[in-house]
Amino acid sequence: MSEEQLEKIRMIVEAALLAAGKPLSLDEIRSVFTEDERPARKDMEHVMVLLEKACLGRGFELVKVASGYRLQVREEFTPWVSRLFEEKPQKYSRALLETLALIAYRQPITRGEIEEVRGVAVSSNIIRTLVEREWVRIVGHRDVPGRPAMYATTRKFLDYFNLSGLDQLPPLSEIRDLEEIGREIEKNIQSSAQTIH
Amino acid sequence: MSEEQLEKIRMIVEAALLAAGKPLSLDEIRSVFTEDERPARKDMEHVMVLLEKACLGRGFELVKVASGYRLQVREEFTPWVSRLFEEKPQKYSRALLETLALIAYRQPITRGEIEEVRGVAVSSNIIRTLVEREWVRIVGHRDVPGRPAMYATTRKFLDYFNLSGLDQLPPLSEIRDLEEIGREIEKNIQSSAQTIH
Amino acid sequence: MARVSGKEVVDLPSDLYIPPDALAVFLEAFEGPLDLLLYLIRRQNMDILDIDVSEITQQYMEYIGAVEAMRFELAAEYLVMAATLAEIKSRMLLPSHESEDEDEVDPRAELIRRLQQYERFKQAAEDIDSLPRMERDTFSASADLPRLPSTQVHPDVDMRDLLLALQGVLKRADLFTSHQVEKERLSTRERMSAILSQLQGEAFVTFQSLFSYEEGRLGVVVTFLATLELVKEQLIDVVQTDVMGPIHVRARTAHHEASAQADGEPS
Repeated sequence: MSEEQLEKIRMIVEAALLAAGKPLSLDEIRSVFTEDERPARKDMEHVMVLLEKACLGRGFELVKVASGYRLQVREEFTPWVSRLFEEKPQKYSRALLETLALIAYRQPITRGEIEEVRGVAVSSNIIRTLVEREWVRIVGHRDVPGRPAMYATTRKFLDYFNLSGLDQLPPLSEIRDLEEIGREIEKNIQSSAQTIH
Repeated sequence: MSEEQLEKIRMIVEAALLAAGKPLSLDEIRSVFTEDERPARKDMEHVMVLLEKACLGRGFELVKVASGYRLQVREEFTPWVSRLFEEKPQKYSRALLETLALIAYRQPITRGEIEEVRGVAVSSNIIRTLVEREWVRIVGHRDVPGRPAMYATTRKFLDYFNLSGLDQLPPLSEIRDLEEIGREIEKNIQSSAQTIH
Repeated sequence: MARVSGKEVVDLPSDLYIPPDALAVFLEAFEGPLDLLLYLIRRQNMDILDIDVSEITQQYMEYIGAVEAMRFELAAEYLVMAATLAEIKSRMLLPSHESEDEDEVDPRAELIRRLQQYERFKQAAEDIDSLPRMERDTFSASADLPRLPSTQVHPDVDMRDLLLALQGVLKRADLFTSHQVEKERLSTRERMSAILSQLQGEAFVTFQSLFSYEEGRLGVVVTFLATLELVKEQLIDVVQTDVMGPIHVRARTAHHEASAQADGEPS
């Protein structure tokens, strides 16, 4: 593909991403081209690199998140841009964030299992908020009495926190030495968890 | 103001316009800067010229509208971008297909005659849709009270269904066998619906 | 004043008076008994793996007691933890028997495991909170669109669907038995439509001009049949002014046709 063609495709991709205002997957981007002009996935990936470079020295940058590619404001300009919006960004409670963390790292997980780790009841409000924000969804029910719902995170969650996958979550801290002590207990829990599955 | 400062302001303005997603007046743009760093209106106008130039060779351009400045997708890229917003076509209703079939087999036919066979009223929407799609057209008016329009199918209709003429439509006698085919289709639909769930 | 991060809550010496307001804030600052315990452990600079259970239990009870004295509703979890702590404390006072099965471990183990587990996710929650987040640390970039050309996408239609629809309607109309539809040759019907569109407007057209000799004999027959059918259905007028003179044809409704013409452009 000629330099010129690639440049044109790059501009079209930029236009499409800015028009969408949300992440687009590589195939969604390719779908804006008619069949006979549609770039191969390999070429498209090359175009994305070109676009990324073309965003240097601009107010925005190309980011890859779970649902695809997104153009977003460079973080360094956020102090200025946020003055456009009168509303302060929402703060989330520790209870919500801890619940979210457990779902993210331990999915699929039931509410009871979350409560077990947190040592405290999880309010329905928190679950509702997470589901309404589409950060979390029910992916099934555990086959135990009461058939509790199992929760998992969504791509929207990853998109919102600028992650391209769960493996990009900050690593969990290690459980330290005395684990030997708890190993026995862990094993018991695991074996009972296995019979649950 | 130094070249470098102007460049940074240009990036901030670009970021602000892309985050706002609506036109911003010169003063609104200036309001994202703190008092001590806020550029004079004259400087700001200069920055807007710089930004306009910086959008050459990009997928978007700076446009001045009544309420201020906005960044918008370059018109030349709308053929591609608009494909992002193409709505999935809905399926035609049973009533529409029946009407179309009657026009095909019984043309020229009036709406009243279609209604007589179908036993229910034919909505104007259906006729309009068929005429807009250029599958059906008015070929005359029947000389009875009210002078109703007579409808017939078009060449486009034939082309769409790969027919060289109406006599290529399956004879009605075959349609009875369709009961078989119909059952088959229903079965397929049901089984595919099941795999989806 | 207390801060919600838990660790940096106002220092409340266990042996001192706790002001009522502070207590309310204080309680809100904790996410449950494990969180409170972690706070107490950290404040004492204890290693989580080597908790002085009796010291921690004592402090924990003091807080519980203070809260209850203020008549604050206390979540049941706090009381359960109090009981657990008391039990661990008492078990640690007992000499461990060799005769006990091998699973006999430090009675603190389960508590330590839970504390560590909770601490991990408490940390993970903080980590997630510090990830660059939309609308706080960055904003998605979007541009306005110029007016888009309206592209209407038409649904696809399968011939089978069309025929199924016809079958349905014919069945309802019980037309199979009368064979009313079946008798008619479709090519005749098509020609009828064609002739009608040829006859747009008021003008008479010569009968001959309806025929196209290139179509051959069959074509002529079809056109003739179509004309007869149109006459029968009173859709056209056939006029012959002189005996043996030229025959003219015009749409029966021609003088009203002007407006319809715009709709039905022949294709």
